[in-house]
Amino acid sequence: MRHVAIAYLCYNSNSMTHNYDLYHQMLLIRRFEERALAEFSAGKLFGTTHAYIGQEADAAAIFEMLNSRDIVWSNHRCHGHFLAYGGDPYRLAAELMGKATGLVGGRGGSQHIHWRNFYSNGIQGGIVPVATGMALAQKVQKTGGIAVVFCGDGTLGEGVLYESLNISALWQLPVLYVVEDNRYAQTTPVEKGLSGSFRARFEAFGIKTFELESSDVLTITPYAEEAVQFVRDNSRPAALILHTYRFSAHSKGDDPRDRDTIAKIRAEFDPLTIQAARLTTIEIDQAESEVSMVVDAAFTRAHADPFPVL
Amino acid sequence: MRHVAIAYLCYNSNSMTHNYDLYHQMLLIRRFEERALAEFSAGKLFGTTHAYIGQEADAAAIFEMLNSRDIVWSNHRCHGHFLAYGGDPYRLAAELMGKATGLVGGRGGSQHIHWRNFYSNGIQGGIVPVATGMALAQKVQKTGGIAVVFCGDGTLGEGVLYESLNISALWQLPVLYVVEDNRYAQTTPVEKGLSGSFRARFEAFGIKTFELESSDVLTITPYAEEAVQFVRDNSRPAALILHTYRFSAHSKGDDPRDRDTIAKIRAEFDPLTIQAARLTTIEIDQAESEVSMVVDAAFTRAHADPFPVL
Amino acid sequence: MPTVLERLNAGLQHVMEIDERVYLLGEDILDPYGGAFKVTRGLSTRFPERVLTTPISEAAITGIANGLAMRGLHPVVEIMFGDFVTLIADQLINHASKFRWMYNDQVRVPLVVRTPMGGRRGYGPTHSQSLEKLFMGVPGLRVLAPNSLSDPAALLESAILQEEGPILFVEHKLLYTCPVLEIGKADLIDLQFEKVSDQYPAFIVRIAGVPQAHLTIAAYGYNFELARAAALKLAYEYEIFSEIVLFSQLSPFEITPLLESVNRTRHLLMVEEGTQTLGWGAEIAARTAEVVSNFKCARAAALDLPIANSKTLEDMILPSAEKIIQMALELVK
Amino acid sequence: MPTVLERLNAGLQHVMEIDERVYLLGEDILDPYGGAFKVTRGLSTRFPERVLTTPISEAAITGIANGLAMRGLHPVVEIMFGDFVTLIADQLINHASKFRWMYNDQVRVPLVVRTPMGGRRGYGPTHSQSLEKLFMGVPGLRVLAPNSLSDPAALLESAILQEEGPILFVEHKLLYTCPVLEIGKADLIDLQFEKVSDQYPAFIVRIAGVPQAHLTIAAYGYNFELARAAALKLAYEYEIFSEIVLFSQLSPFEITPLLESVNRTRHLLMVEEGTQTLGWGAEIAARTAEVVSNFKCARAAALDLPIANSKTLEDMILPSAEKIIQMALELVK
Ligand SMILES: Cc1ncc(C[n+]2csc(CCOP(=O)(O)OP(=O)(O)O)c2C)c(N)n1
Ligand SMILES: Cc1ncc(C[n+]2csc(CCOP(=O)(O)OP(=O)(O)O)c2C)c(N)n1
Ligand SMILES: [Mg+2]
Ligand SMILES: [Mg+2]
Repeated sequence: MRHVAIAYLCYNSNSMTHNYDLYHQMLLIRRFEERALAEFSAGKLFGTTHAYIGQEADAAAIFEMLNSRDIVWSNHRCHGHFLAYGGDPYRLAAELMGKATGLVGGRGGSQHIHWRNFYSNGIQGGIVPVATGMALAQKVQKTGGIAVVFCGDGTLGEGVLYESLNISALWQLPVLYVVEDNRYAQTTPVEKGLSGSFRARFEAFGIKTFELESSDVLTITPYAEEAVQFVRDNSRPAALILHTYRFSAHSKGDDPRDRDTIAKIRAEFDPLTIQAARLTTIEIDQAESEVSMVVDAAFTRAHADPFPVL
Repeated sequence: MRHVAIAYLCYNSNSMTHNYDLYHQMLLIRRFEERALAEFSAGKLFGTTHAYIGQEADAAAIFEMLNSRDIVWSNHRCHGHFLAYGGDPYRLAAELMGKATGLVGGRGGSQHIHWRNFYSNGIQGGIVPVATGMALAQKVQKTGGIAVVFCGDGTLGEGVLYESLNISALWQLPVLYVVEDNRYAQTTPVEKGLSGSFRARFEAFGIKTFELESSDVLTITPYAEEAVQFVRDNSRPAALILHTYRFSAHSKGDDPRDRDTIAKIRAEFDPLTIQAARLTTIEIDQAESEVSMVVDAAFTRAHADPFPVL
Repeated sequence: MPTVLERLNAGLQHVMEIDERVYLLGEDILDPYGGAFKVTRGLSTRFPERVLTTPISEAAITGIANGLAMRGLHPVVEIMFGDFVTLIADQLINHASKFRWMYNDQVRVPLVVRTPMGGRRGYGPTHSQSLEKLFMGVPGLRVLAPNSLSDPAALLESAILQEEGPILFVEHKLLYTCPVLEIGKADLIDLQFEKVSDQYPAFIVRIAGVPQAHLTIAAYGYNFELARAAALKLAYEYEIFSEIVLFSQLSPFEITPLLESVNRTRHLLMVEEGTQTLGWGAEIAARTAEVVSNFKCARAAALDLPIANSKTLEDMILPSAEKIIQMALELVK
Repeated sequence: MPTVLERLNAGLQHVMEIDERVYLLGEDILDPYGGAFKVTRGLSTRFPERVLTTPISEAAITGIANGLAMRGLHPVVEIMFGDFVTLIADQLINHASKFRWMYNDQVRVPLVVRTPMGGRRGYGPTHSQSLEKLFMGVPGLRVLAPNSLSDPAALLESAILQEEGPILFVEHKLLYTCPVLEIGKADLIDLQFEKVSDQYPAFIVRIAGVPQAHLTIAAYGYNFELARAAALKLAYEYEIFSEIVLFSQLSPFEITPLLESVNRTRHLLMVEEGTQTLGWGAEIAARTAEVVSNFKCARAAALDLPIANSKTLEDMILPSAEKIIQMALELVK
């Protein structure tokens, strides 16, 4: 979300190309998540986390299209969305640690964060009507902003989502429903969780739907742009269905999926590898060193912060 | 439901033709509902009721296709379904009056009845997963029976319905979802309650869908037959969407709809008028006298019954 | 004397007039119908843009209102029957009520959910309950109930405009047609009133010119009507003198006035229409027992059963003035 | 010594073996994962036809199980986190719990909903609550909670096979790894146990060889671990002797053993992890106050706040052995 200018995003000043920016964005998410997982494994973090590894292209593409008036609702897997929103990795790290300096003072933790127009909550589906209501607020307040809400494939199991689709279509609300189908809900493959078709579930309510399978950020970008623009221009809901893949475990460990399959998919589907092919070695190295500095600084600083009291 | 032989259904023995039977069935519902409404107006009944007037052809057509192993879940507007199921008008009348002899001893009243494999409840949408679960029971118990659940157009607003569709399609459960679209949910016209399309909402889950607009019982019958047969033969869910019309108020009075419009629609859409055209005057008179005897006996007897105690 | 219903309607109208951030959402709330119990009648005609009739989607409506509230609007949701609050439990408990605290005090959620509760209309097991107790004690949520003694319009207006957090506003169906009482008039001539709390008024109601009370009756909402009738009869027929502590705010609530009363009377009778177990009265009893160590108490509540359709059964299941009297006699004997 | 988790798993396995009407439904309950907390591990491998992994649809799963139960099967639903019971409130309250009575005793609904509650795992505001109190007092519904003193397998088996009505079976997350206690062994050497109720056992736990207790501690589930530690410390360090009344059945429940204890001790401390207002302890206090007129009581419960993610805050919000000790000292002083 380039409209939100934030000091720590030092890379912006060094930014060379759009391709570089996108890579940098995705790499920040990747390294942040890897660090978080490593800290959990090392027993330095407590609680839980849900890594966005493999899905970075979705966030990078979508948040490019949003501006500061837009509202974003994210779910349990919110770190990637938050970082792409322009959120501060240090304050997110502090929140993961339950520190007083965290985004919400350590009260929410990994799944329950809020900063500016970005919100997340850990109840699957429940955020969908809330985001829909915020779209109504955007409309009646004539802000020009839209609301965007992220759901996983599994979350299409929750009924309140359909209630919301019905209403947003009836009332013509500027809300974009983004479905990130990473093929699994926790351990449940999409075939066991979803009958029928993703697309039809939205179209049944008269909601304009965009769908693609890719982890190439440049492939996703035009869809994201079209979807966002459709919602913004028409004050009507749309759905953007992104078929992607999750490389990491659902939360911290305990991944019952076949490792070889994951490795094989990762080999051709890793959004970072795909995007790296468009950069020079120098660019790649520079992104790596910038990002690792930012991530390391975030976690190191957060570790030193105090815990909250009531 | 011809397989359920019940003593009070004296007309069966007198039954002359299939057309006569269908008319008789629908007339029984009509006269029962009219009587109930009249008794409410006269202050003889207490509580509430939701008349099925105008929709009789749906019940008449569907229940013809069911047998005693099948399970039926109905909603607030359940009298017509219950009578077409072969239920005793006397025990229904007693239930409306809160009598000890009522279907459920006066505990449930108009909306909450149960007899044999027929159940109803007054929470919109909540019966849909319960019926779906009973379909699963039918399947694992290998009864050969199916489950049928009735919903109004407005009830497509409730999320738990979609949760159930998803699961019944995934698990291939023998459940028939019957939507009676009577164009209104209480006072809300379907245009204000539903976006998109009826049919697409079921097809989105991969559910086979049958749809028609008619109040001619003979037009509905083949659809009902096909739908029931599909569910029975394939052990898979189906939807039967029946566009119909409600001539009476939502519950007892208080109908904000335009009277002339209702009258106009009724003139060409009344299922009784349509079916009467296929009978002789003698048949019509006979049906009338049989039905009015049954209904009158039901209410008179029920009035004399005692109230329950704890 | 206007009825409670008229005052609620007037209150809604007033806040919509003075503050255009107020939005109403609910099923069948448009004119000419104006809602199943007519509380919103006339409003869609006057404020067509801000009265939104909704599909039958209690959870989503509440979630949508939640979103509106967080963006600075003042949504008021009508849930047609209080029995359906089970469908909005997740939005109230895991969303609206948590957000402010969980987001470290950075958001406000001025959401009001209004809903009619209560029986005696013969609506049967799914349309007669008093389920407000499910939401008492939910952190971050306030539960209010109007009564006939203090202006329901004022209570509702204050809930809609003066609050920063979500509110469940419980209207008893039988209260709608009750006239708002004018202190000192009519049947109130025998009663004295002490207002013991302000924004959400609590009252101590005493019978004029009788000896010191030896029974405290705690009540809210419609049950004040029953408690009042019982108190008068207890005084005049049985010479048992009581004072009623009447609450508008049910959760969280200020117990002090009640404690003071119980310290005087040593007998406490809680009256509520919800089922007895873990009802409002349980919290009252617990709060009292934590502070007062020598008192007797009892609860006049619904039996722990569904509410039957049949009037005879309903009468046996729900508390009545007669039952209150019987329990009071038992308690103070 | 097996853990509570192992016993629950064994209990499920046993009922599935002996009764083919038992079905399990829940999210992610298939092997090799075996459920988020592994209570169902191994079962889908042994009984693939009867262990049904579901979409993320808590309301529909519960409704489906409800339908199964009414047709003579014995469904057991796992709700992955107890926080999500808000989503099944309508199915439990307006459907499963009402059907038997409302249909005039003509149906049975032997449905068990199992779910883990409780905090201290750092899961934050939507994955740490103890929401069972929402369902206590719901007519027709039974609420049970295993503990480490009586075999959790037996409790669960009895809930699944001996019951005709719906049950909410509340498993505390921290209890899973607790060993099932062997009376007379290890850390229990100092304690005496009196079983005071059978099918869903209640116990009075006393410290051996100390004077007559003057404090009654009421507890259930995991909080028995805290209460036990507190009771021992209170005895050995402060010479305050208590007896713990430990419940397995939370609603409805048999209060007599507790009343007898309070009649002996005159001091009652309720321990629970849910938020204090209108929690289980409120009903205990009310029931006691209705019968015992001279006693002191207090509640050790969670503060009326959401449960923070941060461990420091969580520790301040939830009750602990230390807090129980402080409150006990305060109460009996
Ligand atoms: C109401 C609710 N049910 C269950 C869960 C537990 N849970 C958390 S994430 C998750 C899987 C979600 O799958 P999906 O929507 O595909 O998102 P993904 O994790 O794949 O990003 C589940 C079941 C929850 N948080 N909320
Ligand atoms: C959960 C729930 N919400 C609202 C209601 C109140 N209500 C009863 S019937 C009805 C309208 C139902 O409309 P529809 O589904 O079209 O059925 P119809 O009455 O037209 O047969 C409403 C809103 C209810 N009973 N349950
Ligand atoms: Mg997924
Ligand atoms: Mg309708």
